Amino acid sequence: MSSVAHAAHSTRPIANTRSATGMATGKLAVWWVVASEVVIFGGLLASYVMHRLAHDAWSVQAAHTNTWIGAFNTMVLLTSSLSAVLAHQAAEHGDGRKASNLLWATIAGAATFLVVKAFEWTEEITHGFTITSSTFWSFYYTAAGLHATHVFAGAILMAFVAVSARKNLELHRVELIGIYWHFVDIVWIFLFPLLYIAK
Amino acid sequence: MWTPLLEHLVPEASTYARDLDRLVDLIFYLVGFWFVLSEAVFFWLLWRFRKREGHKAEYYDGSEWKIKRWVTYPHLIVLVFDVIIIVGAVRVWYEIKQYLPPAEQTVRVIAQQWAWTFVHPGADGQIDTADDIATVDELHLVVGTKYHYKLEARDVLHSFGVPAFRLKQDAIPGRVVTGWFEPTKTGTYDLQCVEICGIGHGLMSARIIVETKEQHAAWVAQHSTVAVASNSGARATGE
Amino acid sequence: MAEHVAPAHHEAHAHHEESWVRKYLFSTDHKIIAMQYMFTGMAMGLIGAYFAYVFRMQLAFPGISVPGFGLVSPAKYNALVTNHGSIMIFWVAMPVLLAAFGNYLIPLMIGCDDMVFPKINRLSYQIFLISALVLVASFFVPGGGFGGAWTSYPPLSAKGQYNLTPLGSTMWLVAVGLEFVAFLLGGINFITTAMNSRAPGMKLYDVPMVVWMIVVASILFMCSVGPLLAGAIMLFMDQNLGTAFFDPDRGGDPVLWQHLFWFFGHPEVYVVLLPTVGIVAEIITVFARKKLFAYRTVLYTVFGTGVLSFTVWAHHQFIAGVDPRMAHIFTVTTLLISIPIAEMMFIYIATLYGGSISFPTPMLWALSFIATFLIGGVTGIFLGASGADIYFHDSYFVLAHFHYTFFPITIIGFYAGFTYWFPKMFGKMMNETLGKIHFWGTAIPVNFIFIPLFITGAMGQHRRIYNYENFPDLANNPLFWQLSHIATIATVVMLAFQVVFFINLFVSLRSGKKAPKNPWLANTLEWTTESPPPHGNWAELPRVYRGPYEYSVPGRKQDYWPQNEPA
Amino acid sequence: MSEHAEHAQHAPINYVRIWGILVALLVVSVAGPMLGIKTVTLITAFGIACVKAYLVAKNFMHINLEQRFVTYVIVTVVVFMFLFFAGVAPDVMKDEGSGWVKPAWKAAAAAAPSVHGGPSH
Repeated sequence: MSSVAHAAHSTRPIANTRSATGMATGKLAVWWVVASEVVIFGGLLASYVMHRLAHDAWSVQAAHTNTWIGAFNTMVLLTSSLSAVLAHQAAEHGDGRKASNLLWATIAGAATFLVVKAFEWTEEITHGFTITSSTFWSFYYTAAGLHATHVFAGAILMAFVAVSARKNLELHRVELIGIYWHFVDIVWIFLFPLLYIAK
Repeated sequence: MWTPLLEHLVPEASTYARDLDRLVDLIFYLVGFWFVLSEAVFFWLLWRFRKREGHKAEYYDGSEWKIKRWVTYPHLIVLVFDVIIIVGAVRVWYEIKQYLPPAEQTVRVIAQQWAWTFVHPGADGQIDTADDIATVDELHLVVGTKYHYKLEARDVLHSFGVPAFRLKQDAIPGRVVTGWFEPTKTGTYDLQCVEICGIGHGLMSARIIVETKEQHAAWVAQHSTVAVASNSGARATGE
Repeated sequence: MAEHVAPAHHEAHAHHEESWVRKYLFSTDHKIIAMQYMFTGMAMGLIGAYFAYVFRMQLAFPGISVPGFGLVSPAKYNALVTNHGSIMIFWVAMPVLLAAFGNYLIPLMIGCDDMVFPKINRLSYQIFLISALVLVASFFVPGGGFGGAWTSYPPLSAKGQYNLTPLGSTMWLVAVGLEFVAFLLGGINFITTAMNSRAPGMKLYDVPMVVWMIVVASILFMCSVGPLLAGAIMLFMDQNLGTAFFDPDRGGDPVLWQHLFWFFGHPEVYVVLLPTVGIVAEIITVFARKKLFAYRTVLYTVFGTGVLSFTVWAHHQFIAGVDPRMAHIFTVTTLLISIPIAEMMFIYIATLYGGSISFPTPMLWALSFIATFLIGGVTGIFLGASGADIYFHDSYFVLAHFHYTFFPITIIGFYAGFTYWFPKMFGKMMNETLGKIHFWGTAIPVNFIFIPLFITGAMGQHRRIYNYENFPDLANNPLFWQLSHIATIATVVMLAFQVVFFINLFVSLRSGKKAPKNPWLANTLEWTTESPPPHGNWAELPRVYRGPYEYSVPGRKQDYWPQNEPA
Repeated sequence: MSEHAEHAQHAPINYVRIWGILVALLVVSVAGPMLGIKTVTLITAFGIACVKAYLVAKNFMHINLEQRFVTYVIVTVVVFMFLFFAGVAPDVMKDEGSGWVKPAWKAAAAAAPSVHGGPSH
């Protein structure tokens, strides 16, 4: 019995290989993850938007955010999404090596994004705009911070996928991490105007 | 007109108390009917179709109208009952919470951990004037007068709950909530804080004293002088 | 906590021969994980029950030194009621009904060997266990456990100087947050498994009702918990970083939290209700030997309830300072939700018609769920109706109402499912006599706990007050004290009878008679494998030929027709 | 694997072109506010955000190639969020309602320096 139990750690259960919906199990799960993430960010952004609309005065605060840095980071994420989807394309053609390289490119994008953000925040904090300066800044750091954690987590997961993809293993995961990554991108697509453009 | 059930438990001491009690009765009898009926049917079925030798269960897939109607009709009637209840509920709600008759008097109710401060108009009958009378945990009202209350909280959520008035309203920090009531019976009633507000929540009781015009005038006369003192006392309890 | 969980594992240990550390703590087998969830939930349930005993004693006999606890200070009282509520919902109802039964039943009932993601499944339990440990630890930190009610309304929960339990409230929040993450992981597993891994031949309408219900519950949870997770992050920052999301003086709004909370909080009711409703469906069909009356209609009522449950949340806030005009909308939606639920109950009752009903312990539990839940259901109308809610809000009437829903859901539902699947889980039959004693000793006293509380609530007794002697109108009313005493004594009696359950549990495990594959002559797939099922559940995974409720089909000698039996 | 099959029967997407469009849209959304017309800002900011989100979801996430219910699920949760907003806004978005006011907010608004813009009204 123990040997069987032990085997379960390594082998994949038959359940995982079935596909009654006609969709690969992993992809089905990822879409559910995306759905649950939508409500997490949705709740936060809905709260932010109604406060933002309630307090005209916040636009004074918002004026201090740096649109150019925000735009640059948007650019970075869009590009990383491109490399992610190209990685998926490569994986579909069974080219694990290329997929892996493109994933590493995406991870590089994530790193750039986080580094830029780090500098941006340092800048703002040194100018005295801390998370407690006003509720606008609270939302600013909370929303961007929550998004940044998703970027970070995504990059870590992607590294694992990239490593196995290089050995042509688990290539279907390239698409799964990609879907998650594009979702993170979409979140930023909305955060950018909400936090930077609307002044 | 029958005495509503709630009045057997708590006296009705405000103008809208009776309407609310009638609504409660309405709901009680409507849902009570369904409750008794379904339980009766339920237990009857259990007895009627208990396992007996030589009796095999019947086979229905839910399409048989002769049984299905016993589900469909009731559930349409439930819909009708729901509509009746909604109408009643909305009317009472509108009367108590949404509609605001012009005030004959206004009192300020200030909740804080863990005491109630009440600011009564002084001899001039106006609130927010020099001769206001502030008291702690004791609200003096004149019977048969339309009151507006202006409810505030200093620190956390509290709730202004007066069972006898059938009135309840949370006090929200950062908001001033205005509502109304009109006491109809002289006497002394409980005021409870109904929203948990920290370790003193259980101590946060107050008394509401509904008096006749004369009694109230006498009370005002005797308190208008000490207003400031008791007022500052009230502040002190909070901080 | 540890000493609570340990017996669970020793117990399981007694029946398999080898180091339980790897097998029972780090197993990825859905059955083991189900057991972990179940016994952790039961352990937490004991804690919650103990809390209930303590504060019921304090309420009936204010100021006494409660045997087994001591004096109940206001701070302790608040912590007790707060954590009783949190534990019973987040650490008992959800792990036991959703996670334990979900983990155990979904793979077995849809005929596959495990969850689709066994390791995520294990991770979800481990996170859940950590959350439970964090919560229990919070009782012992300086200042004591959090005492701001399970709804945790700011500013009380947000500021240490208000709740006086700065550490306790943060740990409570972290524990709840971790618990949510655990159930998101578990929920994704449940949904994906049920959607994708059904046995060949099993169409959507061949899926047993309990699986449907658990999946819908997981979806409801997943779609509703997000805003509260976001809110938890905001509240955490308010507590620890000095932000002001919920501080009105600095541009926040405390009412926002109430919305974030109840947008989750109301669907949550159905998250725990649905699994029990499903369990009851399985049991009454088996013991009435009847096909579930109108399978699809039940399904539609579930979907209807699920969607509606997202539109009613503010009925918890009628008098909480929300705009009065909104109350009208929420009253309408709230009362509308009674339609699908009523329909569902009617169908269950109709299922009994023409049956051949026997009354073993699981059936008694299932039937008592219907009988008891009806009370909870109808009393909800008083609270959904905005006008009447002005009087009842936050009174003991509310408390009695939701205990009349949550008790049947959590406790009765658990016992129903546990006694019904016990033979499958442990390969032994449970003792019927002890089972029936335990049943009557639970199902009768519970009414003597909560019926009196309906009345005291109608008398104007309000919640979370440690001592009513400060409220003359109540304190001078002898009826109030009589009712309080009845409720407390009934609580003690009911809790005492739970001992019978544990005796029964251990007696049956040690010397219960061996359970056959299919002791109840049921149709669903879990009964076609060994009791208990081996790792991998079946030597050869089953194939499905028909729906789960083909009982007493005309023209068949047998009055049941297993799903996997070729036509 | 099944999803590969799904893709096969669809014309391959030129991902770089999509990326180009997204970048172009980004430029517009940055340029928009420079006109200083609030309505224009709103459209360029949020209208374009929606377009971008749609493009990414369709072309990068291939949501349209998935089973239909995936779209339904995502749309449903988004709708729930709007529902949430609609239910909460009357309390949180206003500083005055039927029977209540938020003095602190009113005071803050009054004290605030003269406002230039902001997406509201």
